[in-house]
Amino acid sequence: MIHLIKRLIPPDKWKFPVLIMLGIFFGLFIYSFHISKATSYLSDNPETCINCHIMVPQYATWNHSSHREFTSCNECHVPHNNFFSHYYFKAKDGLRHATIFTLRAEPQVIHIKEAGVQVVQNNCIRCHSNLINSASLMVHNVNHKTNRETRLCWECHKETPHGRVNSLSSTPNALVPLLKSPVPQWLKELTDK
Amino acid sequence: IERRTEAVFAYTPKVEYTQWEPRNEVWGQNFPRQYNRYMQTADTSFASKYNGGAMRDMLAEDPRLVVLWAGYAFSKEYSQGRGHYYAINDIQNILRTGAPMEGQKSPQPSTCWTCKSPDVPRVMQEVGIAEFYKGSWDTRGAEIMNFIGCADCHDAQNMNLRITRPALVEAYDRRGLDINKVSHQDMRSLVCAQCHVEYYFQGEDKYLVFPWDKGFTVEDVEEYYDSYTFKDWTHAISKTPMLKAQHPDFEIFNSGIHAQRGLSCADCHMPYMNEGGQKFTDHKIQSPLNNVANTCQVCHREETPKLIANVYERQDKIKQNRDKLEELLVRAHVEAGKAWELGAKEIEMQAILQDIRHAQWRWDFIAASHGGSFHSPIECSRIISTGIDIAQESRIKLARLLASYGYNKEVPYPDIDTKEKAQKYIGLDMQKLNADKEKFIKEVIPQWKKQAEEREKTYAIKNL
Amino acid sequence: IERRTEAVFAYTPKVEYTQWEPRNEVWGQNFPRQYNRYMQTADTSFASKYNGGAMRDMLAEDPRLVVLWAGYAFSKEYSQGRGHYYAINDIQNILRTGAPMEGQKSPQPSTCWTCKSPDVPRVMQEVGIAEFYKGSWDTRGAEIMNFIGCADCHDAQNMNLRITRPALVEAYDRRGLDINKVSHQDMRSLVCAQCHVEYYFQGEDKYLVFPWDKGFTVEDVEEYYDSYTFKDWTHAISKTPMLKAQHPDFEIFNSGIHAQRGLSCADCHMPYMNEGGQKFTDHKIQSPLNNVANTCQVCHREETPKLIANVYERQDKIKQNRDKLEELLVRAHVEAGKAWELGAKEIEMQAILQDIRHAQWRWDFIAASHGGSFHSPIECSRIISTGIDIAQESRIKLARLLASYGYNKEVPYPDIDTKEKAQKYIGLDMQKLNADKEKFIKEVIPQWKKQAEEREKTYAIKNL
Ligand code: HEC
Ligand code: HEC
Ligand code: HEC
Ligand code: HEC
Ligand code: HEC
Ligand code: HEC
Ligand code: HEC
Ligand code: HEC
Ligand code: HEC
Ligand code: HEC
Ligand code: HEC
Ligand code: HEC
Ligand code: HEC
Ligand code: HEC
Ligand SMILES: [Ca+2]
Ligand SMILES: [Ca+2]
Repeated sequence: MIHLIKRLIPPDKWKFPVLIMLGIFFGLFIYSFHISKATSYLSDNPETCINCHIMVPQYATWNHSSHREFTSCNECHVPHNNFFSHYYFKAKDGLRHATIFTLRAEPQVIHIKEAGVQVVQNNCIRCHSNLINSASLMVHNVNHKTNRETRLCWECHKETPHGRVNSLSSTPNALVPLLKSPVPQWLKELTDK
Repeated sequence: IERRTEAVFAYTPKVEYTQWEPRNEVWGQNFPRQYNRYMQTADTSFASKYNGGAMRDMLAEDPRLVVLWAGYAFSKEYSQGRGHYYAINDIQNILRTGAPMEGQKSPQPSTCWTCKSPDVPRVMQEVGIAEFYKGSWDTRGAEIMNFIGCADCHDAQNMNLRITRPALVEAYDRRGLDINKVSHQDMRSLVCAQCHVEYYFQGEDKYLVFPWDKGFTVEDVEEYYDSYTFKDWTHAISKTPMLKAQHPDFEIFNSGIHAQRGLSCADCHMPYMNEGGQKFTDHKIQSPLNNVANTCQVCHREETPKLIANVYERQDKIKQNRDKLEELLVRAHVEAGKAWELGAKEIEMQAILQDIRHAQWRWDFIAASHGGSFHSPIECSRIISTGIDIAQESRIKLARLLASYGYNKEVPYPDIDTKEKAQKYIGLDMQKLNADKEKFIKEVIPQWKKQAEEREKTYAIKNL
Repeated sequence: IERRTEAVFAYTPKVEYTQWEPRNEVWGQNFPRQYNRYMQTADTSFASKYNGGAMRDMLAEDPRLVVLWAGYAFSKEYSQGRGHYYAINDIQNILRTGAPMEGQKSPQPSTCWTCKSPDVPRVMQEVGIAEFYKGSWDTRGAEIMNFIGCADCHDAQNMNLRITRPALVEAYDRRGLDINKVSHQDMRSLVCAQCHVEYYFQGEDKYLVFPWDKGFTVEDVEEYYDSYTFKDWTHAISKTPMLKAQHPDFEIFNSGIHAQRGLSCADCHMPYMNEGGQKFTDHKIQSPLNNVANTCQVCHREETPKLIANVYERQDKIKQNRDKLEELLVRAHVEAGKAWELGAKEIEMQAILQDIRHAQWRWDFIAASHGGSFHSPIECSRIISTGIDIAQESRIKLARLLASYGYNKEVPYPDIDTKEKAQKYIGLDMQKLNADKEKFIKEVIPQWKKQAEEREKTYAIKNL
């Protein structure tokens, strides 16, 4: 272990530049962490999802759906089976979204990925299992549960909760609480020139 | 306050019964929600523009049918199907099965029972499949008494969906498919495909066969029948070796967009419903137009009247040309009749009759599928177009042939604007048919019922 | 890093120009994103099964068309339309407009320019509507030089969508509708309805009229033309007073499910796109099959190949019967020709020719609408069915008539399996037509271009 750390410590004459570099990297990291409001992603507040306006159509449609009262984005889009998969999935997804967003590579029409489909499906079931499964038939028939749960809920409940039309521009004039810019006014004024 | 507990306590099996228990009311004791809704198929109060649970006399609504089916039992009586509740009543009462009594046999075979009752798999278990089909329809009159029900679609052990009709399994086999390996979603259509399909009776012993060996399209099935030179009957006027199409709803449905998007019959005809905090399958099998909210609107956000209008628009557009084709077929039969009358020879008529056969087959494929015009409007419309072309082709040939026999003008269209006129035109003695049937219903049916009651008393049921 | 500002629209106009500025590149300086995409309509690399931006010689793909249009300019040359970029090139190069030079006039009227260029509203402003349509096509050859563009659909002041073609406004007026009171979503189709519609030239002065007074269906428009005893031309073989249908895409689209669900043309042919965070309308107007991800998939979750297969399936099913109808029409024309040859009288032919007129009208309505088979498959299929019926009806009458003149057998089908054979069959001298056209393109077009360049130099543009 110590050996390992030793090997990582640069030779003396490099120490100063490396320190400077590390400082710069660390600063940049803090800066982008701040500017992208990454801290907020640890929470379940739907408004954090529209940190980046790309998610506005989904926010707007959710916000007009009956699920608004009970269900945040993460209630559906992040696993709830245990603490670890909850945060692992969140981080994995969040980082990919952020990367694609920063690279401006987002498609016009975003589709949910296979992994996400399973997560959402499981969450529908998590909340509604009492309704969709009959306890009696489960006693009776080992297939009852899988029969009821393997078909995607939104094959039928097509409009739950995002509606049918799906495009970055599908809710052009939606009034959503776009977060305030984290860049201080003075900095903007300086850089605007 | 918390109604979830309802679910847990709702189920206490009340009875235990055998795998082939035919009586719905017995199963119903264990599954009252499904049973109560299933019994609602008795409801005849809903009529849509062309379908619904009401009784509709199709020959009265459209007397041309009588002429198209001249020489065949359908020209005597034909109604638009209604709820499963009536399956036994209707087959007993229809003139097509005749009045088998006083030593007379029914003109129909036992095979006719196949799609009418859970007594069918019961008896098949006992006597064997081929044996079941044999003999005339009255042979098993006392055996088949319960209308279509739970045992037709469910495994008594675990309520899984199951296939109880050999014809479907055999048709799958011949296509090299294993019906035990289909998905659950497929089963939600396949239980219906046991009955809502085109069929024919093969050979002397009237073995029930689904003609799918070459495929499911109207052309595939036509080719299948042609390769056998099979015919259902010979037309009384034109002497055409005819094919009768029967309710190919499953086949046509599969060519439509809803099937392509993965829907099954149950999605629209047996939607989920919600009662007491339980989502269960609505067993009131009926026209979805009587329940748009739980069927269409689960997927489509439009208003009920708009969705119904969508259905009617499709049905109307297909009906327009189907009606036209019907008229052309009446003309073709009558013109062919005229040609025979003038002394036309077999060899001169051959190509003409083949055209008439094919054209009416295409017409019937669509006319017999009561849901088809909605299930797959583009395919239905395509088929009707080909039918019109072929019907007219036969009439062009007939015009030339008639001219060669010195008759070079339009053959008059018969006066058939009511069912009565049409039946008279083809020479049916309706009075006798009706009188006989009435007597049969009064005298024979009650005996059959009594025998059935006696038998059913012996079935083993354990109250739990 | 911060992309929030992207949500705010950044617009700094670079130039100021007048309301009728015809040059796209001038507008393009202010709206480079739309302009750059619009110029992409020059792309001819995409061909779908039946459409796409590629050049397709329809007469070569289907030589029967030559016979159906015998005696009419379309039998000389007809291509499937391609990108807006080519509107001027194509109308200049097509044999239909002839080779007007050395004192010769074009066989077509000036009206032909109407849907090809933003120079049209410019000149109409100057000379008046009726005046614009007058005279032969070459009259305005030097005036009309810019392909379809911004000024055709947009108000220069505010970029609002606007209607620039009087024929559409007048058609609305005659139906008692005010085109200024439609919704924005309607405008996203109506700008296209200026051109992608059935039309005809009224009277001696070839005034452009959309025949919608009695309605939009094929039957309504037929009735409209019949009530005028209007004809586009007389068929060279059958002497039928014919109707030519031209691209009724707007009319047919409106009868389909997508229109009923509120879609507009722009939803599929000009979807939104994002570039650098800016949302804008994709001005590369083209087949949506070249851009399924941004069109269909906005509403449908299926994979691209599946959606494309859905389109092809509809097109195939309609094409099957349209092809059949085409063959029947060739036969009808040829059989009618035979009847004339044998001495048939005007009065004997009247009903027959009326049938041929109606049947080909229905065929053409579908054939000319390149998107119709997808836009409204059920309606297209319905129309083809009626066309087949009527075509065959004419042939039944012809069979009787021919028999009465002693010709009682099939009239041989002509050998027309290539465009060349078909054009020879109807007696076209293609060599001369092509040679003349080539000369015209080499000698006259450059002069027109030069005049246009000179004129455009005088247009007022202010750089900002
Ligand atoms: C940094 C900007 C940004 C934020 C914040 C963001 N997203 Fe996304 N999201 C994107 C982009 C970009 C895509 C498209 C990715 C792709 O198509 O591969 C996307 C795609 C998705 C998808 C569909 C693709 C998949 O992975 O299945 C889901 C679901 C989703 N986001 C949910 C959320 C939720 C829930 C939140 C809030 C917790 C959120 N997003 C916050 C940018 C973001
Ligand atoms: C009730 C459950 C539920 C909630 C709450 C929910 N979603 Fe979704 N989300 C879904 C489902 C289901 C889909 C898949 C839709 C489809 O494929 O048709 C989906 C898909 C998406 C997609 C992919 C694009 C698409 O439409 O396929 C994004 C992005 C997304 N959701 C973001 C969000 C955001 C952001 C929130 C909160 C503002 C949110 N979701 C709340 C169920 C939910
Ligand atoms: C966190 C719990 C939760 C999750 C996850 C959830 N729901 Fe719900 N859902 C609810 C509650 C609570 C209601 C009742 C809302 C009301 O009555 O307004 C509801 C109502 C509904 C309804 C009836 C009302 C309507 O909008 O049509 C449907 C259908 C439904 N949910 C389907 C789904 C589907 C499909 C999913 C997964 C994509 C899902 N739910 C995920 C809690 C949840
Ligand atoms: C085959 C189609 C279908 C599928 C798949 C399906 N549902 Fe449903 N669902 C229905 C129908 C039909 C209803 C009854 C509609 C009504 O009562 O308005 C319903 C009702 C509901 C309701 C109650 C709505 C109410 O207001 O009473 C909830 C919640 C629900 N479904 C959740 C789910 C969930 C979760 C899944 C996935 C496991 C699912 N559904 C899968 C068809 C479906
Ligand atoms: C997408 C919905 C949908 C699906 C799935 C569907 N149908 Fe239908 N069906 C309809 C509609 C709508 C009608 C027309 C009802 C009317 O006219 O009243 C209909 C009519 C019928 C009828 C005539 C009903 C009557 O009232 O007499 C039968 C029988 C039928 N369908 C059988 C089937 C079978 C078998 C399947 C599966 C192979 C199936 N349907 C799948 C919607 C559907
Ligand atoms: C055992 C044969 C059999 C099976 C299995 C069967 N049907 Fe039927 N069905 C019939 C017969 C027979 C009738 C006509 C009864 C009559 O008119 O007397 C009928 C009638 C109907 C009708 C018309 C009802 C009305 O109100 O007019 C519909 C709809 C229907 N069936 C749908 C289905 C569906 C969906 C399934 C599968 C879930 C199914 N059927 C399974 C034999 C069957
Ligand atoms: C393969 C299954 C099958 C067979 C075999 C069968 N039927 Fe049916 N039958 C049906 C179905 C399905 C319907 C409902 C048709 C509809 O959609 O209206 C029906 C409807 C009926 C009806 C009520 C409607 C009417 O036509 O008046 C009668 C009566 C009937 N059948 C008698 C018979 C007779 C007689 C035979 C033998 C010649 C027979 N069935 C053979 C499946 C079958
Ligand atoms: C024509 C076919 C048919 C008949 C007859 C029929 N069922 Fe069903 N049944 C189905 C289908 C299809 C389902 C849905 C299975 C699924 O989706 O898992 C079903 C589901 C069920 C279920 C499972 C719980 C639920 O509601 O989804 C029970 C219990 C049931 N039926 C009981 C009965 C009883 C009792 C009868 C007789 C009164 C009966 N069924 C008659 C086709 C039928
Ligand atoms: C389980 C979902 C579901 C149900 C239930 C359903 N549909 Fe559909 N419907 C679809 C899908 C999926 C499509 C194909 C278009 C698409 O991909 O959105 C479609 C297409 C259609 C179309 C256009 C196709 C055509 O023929 O032009 C009509 C009209 C329609 N449905 C009406 C109905 C009606 C009426 C009902 C009830 C009888 C119904 N649907 C029930 C899912 C459904
Ligand atoms: C729902 C989507 C949709 C809408 C809305 C729509 N179209 Fe289309 N259109 C298509 C498709 C798909 C095709 C077939 C393309 C192919 O075959 O390559 C097509 C083909 C066309 C073509 C021939 C294209 C070519 O490549 O040559 C024209 C012209 C056209 N449409 C015009 C219109 C007009 C005008 C409207 C409005 C009145 C309209 N469309 C509305 C989907 C649409
Ligand atoms: C001023 C007349 C005019 C207007 C306005 C117009 N078009 Fe066109 N369009 C044409 C002509 C002419 C062509 C054929 C050009 C050629 O082939 O040279 C064409 C070709 C097309 C094609 C075929 C492109 C290809 O790749 O094959 C499509 C698709 C199309 N138009 C759609 C539209 C839509 C959508 C609108 C409205 C948003 C519209 N057009 C407005 C005249 C017009
Ligand atoms: C009302 C508008 C309108 C008028 C008037 C009009 N066109 Fe067109 N033209 C169009 C449209 C729209 C298309 C594209 C058709 C398609 O979908 O392929 C087109 C396509 C064309 C094409 C390219 C495809 C082909 O046919 O080879 C030529 C050349 C053409 N027109 C010439 C003419 C001539 C010559 C006239 C006068 C007889 C004329 N146009 C009158 C709207 C019009
Ligand atoms: C055939 C018709 C047509 C032509 C030609 C046309 N446009 Fe458009 N344009 C549209 C339509 C439709 C929209 C969408 C309007 C809406 O939805 O608000 C649009 C929108 C726009 C917008 C608004 C922003 C946006 O992208 O939605 C601008 C700017 C624009 N066009 C510029 C141009 C320029 C520059 C040209 C010439 C190079 C041009 N247009 C040619 C039909 C046309
Ligand atoms: C803006 C939404 C939207 C767009 C874009 C769209 N559709 Fe649709 N589509 C619908 C609706 C709505 C229906 C009607 C069924 C329903 O209500 O779900 C439908 C129906 C259909 C159907 C069934 C109707 C039929 O003809 O059988 C097909 C297939 C289809 N669409 C394919 C496509 C294709 C391919 C494209 C792209 C060229 C496309 N759609 C673009 C909304 C859209
Ligand atoms: Ca019925
Ligand atoms: Ca094209």
